[in-house]
Amino acid sequence: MAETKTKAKKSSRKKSDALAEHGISEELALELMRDMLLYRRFEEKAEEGYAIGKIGGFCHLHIGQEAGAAGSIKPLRDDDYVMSAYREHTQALAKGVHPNAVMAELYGRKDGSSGGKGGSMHIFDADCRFMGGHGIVGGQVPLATGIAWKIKYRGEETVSLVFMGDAAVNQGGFHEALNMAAVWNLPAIYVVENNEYGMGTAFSRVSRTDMSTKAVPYGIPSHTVDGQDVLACYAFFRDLADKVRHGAGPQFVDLQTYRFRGHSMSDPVSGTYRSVEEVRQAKEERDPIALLRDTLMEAGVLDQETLEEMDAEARQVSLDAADFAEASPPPGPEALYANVWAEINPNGRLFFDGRPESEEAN
Amino acid sequence: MAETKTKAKKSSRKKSDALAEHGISEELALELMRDMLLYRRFEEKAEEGYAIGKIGGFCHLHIGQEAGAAGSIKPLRDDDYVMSAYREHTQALAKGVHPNAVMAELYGRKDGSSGGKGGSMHIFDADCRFMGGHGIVGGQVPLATGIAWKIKYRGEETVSLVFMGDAAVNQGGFHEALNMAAVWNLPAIYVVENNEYGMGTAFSRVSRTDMSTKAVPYGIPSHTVDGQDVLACYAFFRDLADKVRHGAGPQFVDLQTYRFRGHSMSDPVSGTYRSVEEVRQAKEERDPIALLRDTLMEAGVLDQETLEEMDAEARQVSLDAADFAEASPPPGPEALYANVWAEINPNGRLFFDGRPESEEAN
Amino acid sequence: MAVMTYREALNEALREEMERDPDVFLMGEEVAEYDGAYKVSKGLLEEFGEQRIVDSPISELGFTGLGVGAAMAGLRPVIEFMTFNFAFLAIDQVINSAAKMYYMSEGQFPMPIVFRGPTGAALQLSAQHSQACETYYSHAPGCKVVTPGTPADAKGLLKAAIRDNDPVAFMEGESLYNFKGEVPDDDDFVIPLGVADLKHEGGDVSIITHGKMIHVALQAAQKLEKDGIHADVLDLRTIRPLDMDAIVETVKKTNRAVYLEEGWPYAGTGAQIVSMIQEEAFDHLDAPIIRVTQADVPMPYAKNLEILAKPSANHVIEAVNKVLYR
Amino acid sequence: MAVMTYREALNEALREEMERDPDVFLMGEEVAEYDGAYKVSKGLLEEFGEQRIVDSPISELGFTGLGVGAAMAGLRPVIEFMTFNFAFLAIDQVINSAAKMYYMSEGQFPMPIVFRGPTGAALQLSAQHSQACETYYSHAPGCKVVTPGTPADAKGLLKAAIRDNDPVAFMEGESLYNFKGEVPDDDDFVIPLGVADLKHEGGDVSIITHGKMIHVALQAAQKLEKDGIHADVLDLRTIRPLDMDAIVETVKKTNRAVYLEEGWPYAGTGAQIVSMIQEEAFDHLDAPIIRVTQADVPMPYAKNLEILAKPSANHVIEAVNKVLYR
Ligand SMILES: Cc1ncc(C[n+]2csc(CCOP(=O)(O)OP(=O)(O)O)c2C)c(N)n1
Ligand SMILES: Cc1ncc(C[n+]2csc(CCOP(=O)(O)OP(=O)(O)O)c2C)c(N)n1
Ligand SMILES: [Mg+2]
Ligand SMILES: [Mg+2]
Repeated sequence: MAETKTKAKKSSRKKSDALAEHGISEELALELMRDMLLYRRFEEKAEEGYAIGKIGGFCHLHIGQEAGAAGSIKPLRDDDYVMSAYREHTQALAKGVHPNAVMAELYGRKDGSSGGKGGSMHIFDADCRFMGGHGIVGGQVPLATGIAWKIKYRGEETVSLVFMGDAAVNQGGFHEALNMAAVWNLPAIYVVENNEYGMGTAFSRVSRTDMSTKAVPYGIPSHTVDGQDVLACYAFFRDLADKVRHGAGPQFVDLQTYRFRGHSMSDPVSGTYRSVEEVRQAKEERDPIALLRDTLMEAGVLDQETLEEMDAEARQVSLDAADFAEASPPPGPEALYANVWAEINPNGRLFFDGRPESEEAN
Repeated sequence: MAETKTKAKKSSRKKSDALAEHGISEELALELMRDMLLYRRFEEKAEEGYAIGKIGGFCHLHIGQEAGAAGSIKPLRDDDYVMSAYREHTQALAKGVHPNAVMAELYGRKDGSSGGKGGSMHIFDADCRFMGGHGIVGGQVPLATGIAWKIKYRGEETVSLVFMGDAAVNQGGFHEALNMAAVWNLPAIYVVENNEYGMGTAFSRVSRTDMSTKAVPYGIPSHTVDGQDVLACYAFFRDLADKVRHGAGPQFVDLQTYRFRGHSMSDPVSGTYRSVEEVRQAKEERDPIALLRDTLMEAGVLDQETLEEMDAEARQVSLDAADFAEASPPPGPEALYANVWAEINPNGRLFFDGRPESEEAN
Repeated sequence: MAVMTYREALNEALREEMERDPDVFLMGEEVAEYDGAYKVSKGLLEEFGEQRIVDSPISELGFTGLGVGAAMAGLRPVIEFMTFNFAFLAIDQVINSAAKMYYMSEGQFPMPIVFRGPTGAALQLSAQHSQACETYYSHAPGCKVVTPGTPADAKGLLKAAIRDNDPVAFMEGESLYNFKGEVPDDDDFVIPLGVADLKHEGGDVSIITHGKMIHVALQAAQKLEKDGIHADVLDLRTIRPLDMDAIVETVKKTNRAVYLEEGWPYAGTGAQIVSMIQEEAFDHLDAPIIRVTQADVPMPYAKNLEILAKPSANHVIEAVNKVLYR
Repeated sequence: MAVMTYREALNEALREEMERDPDVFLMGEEVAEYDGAYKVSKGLLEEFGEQRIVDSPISELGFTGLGVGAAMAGLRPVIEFMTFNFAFLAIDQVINSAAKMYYMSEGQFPMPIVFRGPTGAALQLSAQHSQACETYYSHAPGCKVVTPGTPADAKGLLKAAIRDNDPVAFMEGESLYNFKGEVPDDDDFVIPLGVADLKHEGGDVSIITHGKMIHVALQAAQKLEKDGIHADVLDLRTIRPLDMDAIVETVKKTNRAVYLEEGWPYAGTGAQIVSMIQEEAFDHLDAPIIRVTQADVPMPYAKNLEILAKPSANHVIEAVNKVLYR
């Protein structure tokens, strides 16, 4: 089985060689910096929105995990598909969904990417081929496999990339999906954002083995990638997507990362399940933005001033998104009964609550 | 991972050494012969019963796979638990359920092991710790894991052995269960009766890898056993059960076998999915009863006359079982509403069909 | 009109819709090489190849989810459950993904997918293989439920279901597959969802039903005729959408109704229909509506018990006598 | 009487039953180290240890099946679903294994297991996290369904459910966990399954309901009082077994009824109850029974839409006015 596992190259000894090693231009590197700053500031803005009651329900932030989003989605083509679970705001941004549309969705407004009906866990954008935003742990894995099925069915040269958390690999649907992807050689990339915990449960408490074993029964190649190193991620996914779109078949990626916030807004950052010290250390040593900053500064590609400009821009975009969301109206009452059914059959009743509004929609 | 996989020793070069090699006495070997003959004749009787309309529904025969039942269950203790899917008649016999009770169940009679309510797919016997008889492919795997949980919970020294077909490993529940068994180090033995086909689908068409990879993600030791060689099976399971009852944790066994009949009584023995020739060859080369006969005869432990006596006895027991079943009355109409609920709460209605009988049961 | 079996009618519907639209494909256990566990897909592998007629592993949750994902991406999957009994493993993907996708994405992802296979009891398959599953699918908005009882309905409704842009649970009857009937020749013969069919006319009492129970109802109606009682037998055909107009019409005519269904009573289809009739035709009812259902027990194996458990024409007649206060 | 929250009442019930019977254990996601996603199991790990308070992987089908198997072997598992929304993944083991085991084995394997967790909507959790799941469990014979609305009911009924020898789906309300109420001190305080509770007396109309909707019903009843309308508010507490006597009694008294439930209408609990009332108290009805339910749509996220979607006291009052022909 050894040959089915590869380790993405670690950023090399000298930081200044990293760009060359990964075949990443200075421009691209700066763009990745800009992207990650935006994700960070955007999520902080969402955090604020939640604190002041503009955002409700569950809200799962991606802070600390930004390199995984930028590094895996940015190398994809526009017509590639990306799907995720409920910690997906930044992934939507990476796939091109407008920050305004994402923030308005979090606010539950008409101009949100799902018209305010989906919320934080259900960001969708058909045009960007961002396929959600799903709330049942593991539920997206068969769905993304179906998208890969369609790609093969139509003979297209795109890929279906799907994110899941480390806890999702204990769901049966994950196994069923990977098996089918292998049997039919589908162009699917399964990415575990392995942040070491599912809510308050350390992965080692719910698995005897490490992540790299999980695709073995399907004969799917398994890759381990440092999810805090955006350059390594980018290079890895660029090459992987290229192979997959040319017939290499399904791939499994253990993207090793760490979550800097609580599981959702209602959970503490640390607690009985992980220590304050553990989180502090991770923030200090594994912050993907700080890591890229250091690399780029050492390489002379970035200076403090430019960084601050970029950061100011990221904050501005996030602020604008919040203002946009605030200005967007809530969905009108008629939205309640809209889009339950794609096809209202002319005969026969479809709504049964006996409320007058629903009778109109029917 | 290599160390987690073992191959059960193949019967040795000289057949006459087989008993010594496996530490099996002549008496025991003859008993295994008797058992397998009974399973064969019993299933043939069931086949007859089905042909003449005494048995209805689905009826899945175990013919060709007898060594797996005798070789894995006979070495167990009475207080060990055995659970299976729907191809379980002979396994029930092996665990001590009386042939009369099994046949009466197939006939749908009052004296059946489930009072005629379960039928072929749902043989249960609490006293014998034969835990069914389950019809949802893979559904028994979590259940048997729960039995192993109880063993550990109570600190008992028994094991929970569960059979499944090769197709069942593609069910998510299989994976979820094995993971939990590993995490909690449960005394469970997972036995795949790998007869190469799930209905009309060859295993190789629904899996890219071979069976021995399927428990790798859980760190569960995987064993491959020749399921047509009852002596090898017996020795293997004897030793394995011993280890498991003393804390070795869950085990996965690929028991390689072949089904001589159609998937169920309504399916052809061969067809588009496997050739007449393939079946003929398997019957010729891989019949567990013929294989044991040859070994024992060569070793001078069995002669033709004894064999014929044993076979006559097996036929007689099966015939008696059919007679017993025939003589047993169908369940009375009052049985319809009996045992839906273990506890009829004194207040409140539990039956809602408005039929007078159900009101009485309530 | 050609005479054909229910099985052949389904097969024709599949073939015609697959010819019509290259995005339609069929996936499920044993549907290809084996021609389907109940031979509904006979010959289709040969005609359409293995990309469009696909044998799946036994992974109900997985291949259902795969179908839903393929529908999100623009295909029109037909997912076969060998029987709906096994679909409990997959229901999360039907309810939480398929039925809600269009709504939570504010209309971005229509869900043109059909889940089909037999529901309810065949002969002596006992508890885990004999369950009528309508309630599990009709309860959730976003999922349509179709239950054809005759070859013509099977064909016309399956074609409509495949063309529909919402998820449809298309529930067949194992015991119907060999049932023969006339089917219009027109290869564009489509029966719109949501139109009930009055399969027997009478004015004294309304027997309302769906799925394979239509045959039990017709049997009862024939026996009742001999007794001078003329029953309307209304076959709903699709239970979501529901042809409430047809229901109210027959009840207004007869003022007495019996609901017959194969499944269990508690929160079954009958409960819904009865509840609606009393809401919408209260003043027209001369007697309480009575439901005839399976005995409220898991299905037993023994032949005699199974017969007792299933709803029969005699049960219907009893109920009719009751609502007629005879 | 002590005043405590619904959460504390459940916690006490668990603690007392675990002390009473060493075969009772609790398994689910985050129930141990994390004290439960909603803190229902707070402190229990410390008291009972990790063999009896067990954090499971996210494997709903697997750990549900594990519980059912443990029950077959004689333990009395309490399986926590973080919410019943996630239990769709596990429903095969509830319906096909737990609910049918006793019957198919002809009484050899009782199934003393409780599946518990919140059902229905909390606040803005949107479509996949806001579903009232009663229908999926009450439909099948072999499974009991309990829906407590107050701290006292939560405690007394959970104790009864754990002691019961049948599988029980015990459905809580996330929005109730902080709700406070009086609970008897007696640590053998058990409320038998199948006994409804008349939580407000009046003679003009019957508002029948279950689960967290009891509070909406009581709100409506209070408002109606000001209008001079006196409502019976009957809390079913357990919907299977069902206290039909209490239902018929209140309807005979008032002759008018409204059924209020949190879930969707089609084949919901209300459909069942309405259908039974018209069967069993037809002559006592002066008006059709009206159901008040969630809007028949998946739950939307936006705050304003969610409020519109949920059944409210005003919806109940409207319905009451309708059955009173006001
Ligand atoms: C089927 C299901 N079970 C439980 C939950 C509740 N839940 C939401 S997220 C979560 C933890 C998932 O952890 P992981 O997969 O590691 O992803 P992460 O949150 O770390 O990104 C749980 C238990 C759910 N949404 N769906
Ligand atoms: C969940 C589920 N899906 C489908 C079926 C129908 N079915 C019954 S047996 C079977 C094949 C199983 O094959 P395998 O696991 O290899 O066992 P074998 O019959 O060979 O002993 C199928 C598809 C079922 N009973 N349950
Ligand atoms: Mg995680
Ligand atoms: Mg097999």
